[in-house]
Amino acid sequence: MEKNKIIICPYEEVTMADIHKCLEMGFTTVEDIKRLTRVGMGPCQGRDCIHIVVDEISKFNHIKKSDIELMHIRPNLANIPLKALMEHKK
Amino acid sequence: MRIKRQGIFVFPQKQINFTFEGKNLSGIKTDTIASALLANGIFVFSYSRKTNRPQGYTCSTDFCTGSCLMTVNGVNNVQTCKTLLKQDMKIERNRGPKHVTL
Amino acid sequence: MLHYDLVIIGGGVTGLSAAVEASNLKMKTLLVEQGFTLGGHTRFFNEGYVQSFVRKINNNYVDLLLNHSVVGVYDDLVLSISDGNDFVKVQTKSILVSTGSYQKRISFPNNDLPNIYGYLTLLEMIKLHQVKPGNNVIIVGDEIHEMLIETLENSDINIVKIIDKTDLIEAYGDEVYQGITTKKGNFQSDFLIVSDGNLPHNEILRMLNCEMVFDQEEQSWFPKSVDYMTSIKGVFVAGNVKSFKNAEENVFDGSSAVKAIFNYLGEMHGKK
Amino acid sequence: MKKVMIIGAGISGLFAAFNLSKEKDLDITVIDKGYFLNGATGRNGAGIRMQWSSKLNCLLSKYSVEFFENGEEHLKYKDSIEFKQKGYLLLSNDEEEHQQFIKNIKLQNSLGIPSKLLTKDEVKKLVPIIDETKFYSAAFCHKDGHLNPFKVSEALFLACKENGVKFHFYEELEDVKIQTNKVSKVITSKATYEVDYLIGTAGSFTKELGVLMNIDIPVYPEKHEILATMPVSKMIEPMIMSFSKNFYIQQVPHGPLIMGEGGNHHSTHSQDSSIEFLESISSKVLNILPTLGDVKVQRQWAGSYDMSPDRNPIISKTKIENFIVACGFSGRGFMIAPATGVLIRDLLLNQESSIEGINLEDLSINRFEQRTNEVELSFV
Repeated sequence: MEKNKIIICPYEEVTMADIHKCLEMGFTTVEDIKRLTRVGMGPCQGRDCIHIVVDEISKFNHIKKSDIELMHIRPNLANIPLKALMEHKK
Repeated sequence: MRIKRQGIFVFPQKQINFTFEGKNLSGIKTDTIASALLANGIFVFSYSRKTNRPQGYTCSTDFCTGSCLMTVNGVNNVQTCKTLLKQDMKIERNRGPKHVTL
Repeated sequence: MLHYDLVIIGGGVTGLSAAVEASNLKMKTLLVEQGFTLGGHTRFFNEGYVQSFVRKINNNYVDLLLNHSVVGVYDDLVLSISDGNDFVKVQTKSILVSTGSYQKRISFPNNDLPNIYGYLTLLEMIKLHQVKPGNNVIIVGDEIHEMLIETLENSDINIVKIIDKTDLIEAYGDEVYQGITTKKGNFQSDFLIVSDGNLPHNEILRMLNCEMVFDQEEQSWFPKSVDYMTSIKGVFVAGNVKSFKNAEENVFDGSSAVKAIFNYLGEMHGKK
Repeated sequence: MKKVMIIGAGISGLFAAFNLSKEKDLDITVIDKGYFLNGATGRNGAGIRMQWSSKLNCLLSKYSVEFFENGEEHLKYKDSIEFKQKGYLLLSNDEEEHQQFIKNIKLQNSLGIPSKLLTKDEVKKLVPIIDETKFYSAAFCHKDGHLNPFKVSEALFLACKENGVKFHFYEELEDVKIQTNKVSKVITSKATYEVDYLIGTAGSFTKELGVLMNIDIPVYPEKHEILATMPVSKMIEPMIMSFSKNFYIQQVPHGPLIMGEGGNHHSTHSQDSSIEFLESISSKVLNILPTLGDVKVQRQWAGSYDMSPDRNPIISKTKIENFIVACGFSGRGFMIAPATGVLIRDLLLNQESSIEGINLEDLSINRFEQRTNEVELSFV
């Protein structure tokens, strides 16, 4: 299967090949893989992709999904223009 | 492509004209930009930044995955799934990387 | 900054029944819904049911923000809300997270091709916008809702094939999706639907650092809660984001959660 | 084999491990209490600048810029660390700040750093979208820039692994055993290690590490916030920064604008974002770059500076003979890390500083008792 054509995150263009590269480097958590691949850094915050990353971590390392921690979610969950934020201050 | 018959609903059919990449097209009152484009058979909404892969309409439920972002009346990165279609809108794909023009 | 007793996040049937209960209890409430219309997934199947709740919401007590999302949650339950253009700042005494669930994406080569849709995306197109991407479809996934099949049939969309997830090898197409390669051969269709069940929409809860527990059966994370309150004080949860159930159960959940919130706010007030 | 344990796998710990791993007979283990880059390294703006007010910082950053210029080669990294030298544009707000710029540039030029004052016309040419009425004067150094903190860290991680360094994540230091004024054992949440050297590169948490050994390490955290926008077309080449207005903004290669603001002076390890930051930074930025109003904020986050009393780094031996600390970077731990790594090696090998012009005494933890150092003035 062509791993570089399986798109995990269409926004940051992270592929299954990128995820597997991290796993092969020895990283075992969602937060690690997020920082190394940018998966989950797009506007959707991993809504569409993190469950796939969790599956792969689980399969690769033979660990239970229940033992894998999800990543922390940061604001914002949708995009706000700078001018709206500024006007609010006024 | 529009659905012809659909249960008990009666649909408003007021036509809204807009352009996509210079082409004259039309939608209906209940359309978002995204649904009007799909109805007109336009499926490629953007191209990915790094590898230029075509991207279509995917998410629908907010939490933008970025693929439906387009340039509307000169403003880039507009979420076409969350924006209602208006008369005479000028809609284009984002040029190159997703960007804003200033 | 706006002030509320309760902010309900998500206007599906859970959030709607919560808003009705909040109306009855005369709580100053804000209902935030990301879509253009109320009713969440239920509106695709049973619009009448949705409207029966909408009618009972008392506008004297409940403000409604459509097409808006809660985008940030900060200290002391300050929320930022936006439609992508504006910015609304809200301070609330309690939050009810009733964000429901969303379709699961699956991974296969070229899964990003245009004209591959999640089943909810497609239902939204058909039911809310009367749009269909083509006349024939292949469906892939492990959870295929009867209502999806019925909707496709009513829309004159021919189901070419239903494919098991494990048989799928890849999708192919030049610019847009054209067909799939499977272990049982190649098949073509105008578009592809992925229907592999749902995941809870738990991002707000995780932003709030609510304690989450993995559910073996659903293979996903749900918040710990006691009488609808999560591990974070003042943050309550109801509906599918709490645990997967049917619409009637979610309706019960929504109104029960608001009763719990009413008691909580009363206790808080008593303490002052 | 001498056993070296490094506490903290951020950029300073990585550079320490990288430099030591090139020495013979050292068995190096790096532990970190969380995921890779959980601390300041994974949260910083990753600007690299040489325009400082003190000689010490100028020299440390100059050394590091030269390292990063050939970073891929030094680290044998196949990818790019994305070091873009498009300069730092510093804006002054009044005559007093302007005079300080002149003083700084004189010092910087004497050390071979090519900074200079720019006229408003030159600034406008460099950043066409800037409102030139909103600042007093500007200084610029074209060799400054920024890089990708994740790529650099990955490159270091891979280079260290190649050289035999062991990494343990999610392993927390719990105690140390001291014998005859030396650390002999390190007890973590997972194991006990015998050590010949202990190196503390744990950012603002290094203070807590010192407590275990009765050493007062005078560092404290200061929360800083950053936001990133959606990617936009190229519109700002240099990093733009104002010390007096307390903000910076830059555009990273794949398009997003990154902007940040100074600390709120509450000493806290908190990494919670605030809504006030969004409001405050947007008005500061739009004041000077008024056409950015439609750019959308995508994400915000917070992290800690590890502050020292004179805003200068502590890279030093301690009263425990085999314990070396490197912390108190006060917001420039990332940009001077190549120098930090070399100086830690020098301390461990008991040799003089191998960076020209740097006296290890100036970085010593003892300086706070003996004399007052020159306080760094150029910071956000």
